Amino acid sequence: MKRNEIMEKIKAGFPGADAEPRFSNQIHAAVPAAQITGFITYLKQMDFKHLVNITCVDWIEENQFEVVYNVWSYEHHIHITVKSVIDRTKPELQSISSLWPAAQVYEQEIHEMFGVVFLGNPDLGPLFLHNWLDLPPLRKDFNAEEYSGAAYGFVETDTAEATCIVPMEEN
Amino acid sequence: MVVLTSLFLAFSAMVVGLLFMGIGRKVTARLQRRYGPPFWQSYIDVIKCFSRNSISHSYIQDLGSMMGLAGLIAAAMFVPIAGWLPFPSASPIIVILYLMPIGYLGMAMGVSASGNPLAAIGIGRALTLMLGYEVPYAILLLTFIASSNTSSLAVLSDLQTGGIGNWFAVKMPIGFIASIICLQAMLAEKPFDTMIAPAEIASGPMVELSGKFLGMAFLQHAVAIFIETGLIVNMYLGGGATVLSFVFKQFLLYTFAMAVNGIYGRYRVEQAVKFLWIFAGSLAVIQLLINIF
Amino acid sequence: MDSMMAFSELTELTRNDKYVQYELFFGPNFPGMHGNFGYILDVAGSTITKVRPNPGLLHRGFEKLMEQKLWLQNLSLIPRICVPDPDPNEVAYCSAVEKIMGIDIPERAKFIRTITLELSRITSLLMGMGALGAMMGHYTVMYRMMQDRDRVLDMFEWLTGARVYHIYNTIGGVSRDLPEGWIEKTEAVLDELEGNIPEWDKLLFDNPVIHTRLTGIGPLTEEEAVQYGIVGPSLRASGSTADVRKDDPYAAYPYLDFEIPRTGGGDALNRAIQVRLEFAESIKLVKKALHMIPEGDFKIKLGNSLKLIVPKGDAYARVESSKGEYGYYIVSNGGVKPYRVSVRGPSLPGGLALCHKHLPGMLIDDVAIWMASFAVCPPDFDR
Amino acid sequence: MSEMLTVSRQDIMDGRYERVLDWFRSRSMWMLYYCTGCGAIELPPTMTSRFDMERFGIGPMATPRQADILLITGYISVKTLKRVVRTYDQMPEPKWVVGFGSCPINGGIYWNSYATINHLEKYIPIDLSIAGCMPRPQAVLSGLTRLMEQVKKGEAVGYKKYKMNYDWYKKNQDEVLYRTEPVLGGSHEAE
Repeated sequence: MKRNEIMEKIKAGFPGADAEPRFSNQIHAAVPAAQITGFITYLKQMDFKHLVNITCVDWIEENQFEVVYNVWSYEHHIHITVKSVIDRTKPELQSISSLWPAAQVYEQEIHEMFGVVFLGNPDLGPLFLHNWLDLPPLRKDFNAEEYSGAAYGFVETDTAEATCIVPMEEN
Repeated sequence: MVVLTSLFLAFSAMVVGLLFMGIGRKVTARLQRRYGPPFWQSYIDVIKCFSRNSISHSYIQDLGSMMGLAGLIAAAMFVPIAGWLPFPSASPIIVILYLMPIGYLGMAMGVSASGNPLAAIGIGRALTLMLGYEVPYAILLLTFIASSNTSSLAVLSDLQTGGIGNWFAVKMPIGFIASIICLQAMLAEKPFDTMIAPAEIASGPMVELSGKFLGMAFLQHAVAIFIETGLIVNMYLGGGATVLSFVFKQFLLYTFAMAVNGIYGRYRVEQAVKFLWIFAGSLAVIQLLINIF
Repeated sequence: MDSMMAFSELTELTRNDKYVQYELFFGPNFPGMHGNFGYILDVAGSTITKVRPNPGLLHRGFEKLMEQKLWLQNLSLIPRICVPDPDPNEVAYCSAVEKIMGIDIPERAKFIRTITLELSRITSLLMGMGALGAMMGHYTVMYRMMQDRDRVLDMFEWLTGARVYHIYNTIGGVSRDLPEGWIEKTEAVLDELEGNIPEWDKLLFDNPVIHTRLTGIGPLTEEEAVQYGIVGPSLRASGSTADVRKDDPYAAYPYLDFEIPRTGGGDALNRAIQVRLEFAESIKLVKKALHMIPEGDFKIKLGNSLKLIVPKGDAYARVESSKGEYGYYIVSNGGVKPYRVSVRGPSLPGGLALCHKHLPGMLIDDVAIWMASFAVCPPDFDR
Repeated sequence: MSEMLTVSRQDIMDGRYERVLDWFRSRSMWMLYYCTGCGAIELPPTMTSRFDMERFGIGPMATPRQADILLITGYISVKTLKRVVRTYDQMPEPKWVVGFGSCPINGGIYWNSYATINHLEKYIPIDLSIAGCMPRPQAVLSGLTRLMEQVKKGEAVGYKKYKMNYDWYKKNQDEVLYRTEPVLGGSHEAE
């Protein structure tokens, strides 16, 4: 299938989806959050069988999270970027972990890094971080530099102090 | 006197074994196109091991380590070195093959005391592998008993004096090949090094050994090298007229084993046992049939 | 497998018995582990019954760090995401940014990029094959392959000034031109590598012990591979022909004529052989590309790098690394720093998702081999 | 001969015969096969045929129990730090720590990352740091030979320092590893 045909099929199946062509072989589709599972399932039936990744963008000024699904078709050699916007104060979205096993891990990661809750994902426990109590780190209102300074000590120590970091008790 | 000579033999077995280990590392290094450690590296390693603090998990570990070394040294007492033995005995192979597992069992006891599952798996593999090579080895032994009516190593090496033509390696080449395969397994070199396998079970029995226990394990291995190569030299390569020629033949065998070690990967334990039973076992059976008929 | 059969016949009560089943930490501090990553395995006997991956030991928060740095400063950061194969990161990042900016790089830069990518692939494949050998205790092949890899790293050092982190590809091209005599010397090195291939065959790929060991480990059909998101040589070893270099061409690949070797079967042996064939093909490809480098600029002038502004927009760019599709999804809000960079590493599906399918029922002997055959590289999913 | 008999085990471990043993220790250093970070990529070239670390008696070992040197190859994330401390505690004395690259010294390129620690010195004692990001095999070899010299002279005493100041180290470790309150006071939604 050519790109135009895919776009037409998308428009036929999901009139709510806003699809536009980009670059040479990509399609950009904005989908309402409620339809996301259905839309991705629809794409998968159209031979978009390779889930590239799932990621998230924190648009703090608009108070929105944008969850991005990248899928690729080995048949048509077309890449589709599916975007779905959710509210930042109540970030919830249907999980697609039943479609691809790897999606479960991506969603778990997004949950850890942004705090987005994927309804229906079997495991949203901590994945990468150790005993994390602060804000999810990839949110824009989390200041990594400040955190690093407070938690692990600043790098800018003067040399005299740096050389005797260990209080050596002479014996 | 007997005590002193025995001690001397135990000591020299360790020295020779460690020398072989050092040279073996050099051989491996050369196969890998590098310079390699000096040949006395193993001595340094062992002394360093004994100089470190050791973590003992219970007295069973100390006991097991001692028992392992003692069992192997006891076995070494029965290996005639160029016809010489520390005390008079018929040096029956059966006794040696019976004493050697004591070494492994001691090791099993010692490392199991650490409670590390990897050590238990390693020991399980070592004992399974023993099952693998003991069967063809027993058949080979049967060959000697059938053809020479003796299981004494001293008598066997005496039978081979007087030139290469008399060596059993020439007379029974098929059995010799089988015994070389078994030697590879006894030395736990690749492709039969399943019991240590760092990538799978992080060095198996040695996983919890530290300091002196590790040094002890090194010494055990050194003595085991001495016994296992010594067995084959006495059985197939004519023993040796002098101590030097005996050690030289051992050295050749060990170098060959290390060269094979360098060019193969490792089998899984069940694959190793299967290989030993099918290939070494059938070769040994063929030799037995040839000798009987 | 017999022990597994016997185990499944046990009652539920016995199966949960802690005396039958114990927990084994496979990694992170383990010689069989690639990088710093761990599986927590529930083991009965030596058969795995359940696996829990424990990633994050290499987590550095790259995606956050990149938001704090300028567009060009990030170039010093990205090669560190995948250590054995750094160049695909640089190229993927640069081409995603170039897509947003709508610029096309000069032909010469495209060719040089292709060459660095392929050389990087060669180093990584050598490391991968060597690691596979080392996992089976075949250290000789690993030691010698590392030596060969060093030859290529020397060429990299000459070209870029660094052995591992090249930071050579930049937005708009490559950061400096090829030095004089580099092409000839590289060809000589590649000839040498090609001359060693028969030796690898003898030592590793035709070795009966290795064949016994690898056959039947981690079988994967093409359909399953796609479903799990497995990419690169592991996918092609299952019979697929998918390759980003052909399907979504970038850099100079459209101008180059190359074949993608294909094996079927999809077990660890096929994956090993696939890697071996791709290694040979990569050497040929670089040799071809070295002769085709056109004259011209190697870089577009983009002005002051501290004031480089990328227009508002987002793009996804993918590159075929030695482990498969490497992708960067970049969002810009029109500032001097990226708004969001998301990395798609090729190992995540294998290391974190497929393990749940393959490892249960496997013996602990084969875990390291399984990981090596799928080229699981923890830094690219930990990030 | 009579002098030999008076040598107790403690004398061998700490006393005048220590120097002799230190020579053996310096000639046979086994390092732990644990790649904590990206500096580990330069270890295979250092170990293998081209640079051949084994010339100096330095070789990889599988478990902490057998190892003399702990190589911190690069940055340490908090999750890794827990394992590193565990590993260091498991190693029998004498033991030494070598820090690779700039990350263990001051955080390196990840100085502002939320996941990696900045000064390894605060958590375990480092005997030797090798500068560079990442250090080349030549630098690694030169660093390790320097460590050999230090060990030979008995100057590498990080493990004694650790024992003496254990409370200080332990406090720092616990502060990072077993945090009970958020650092920046931000709320974390409990899911």
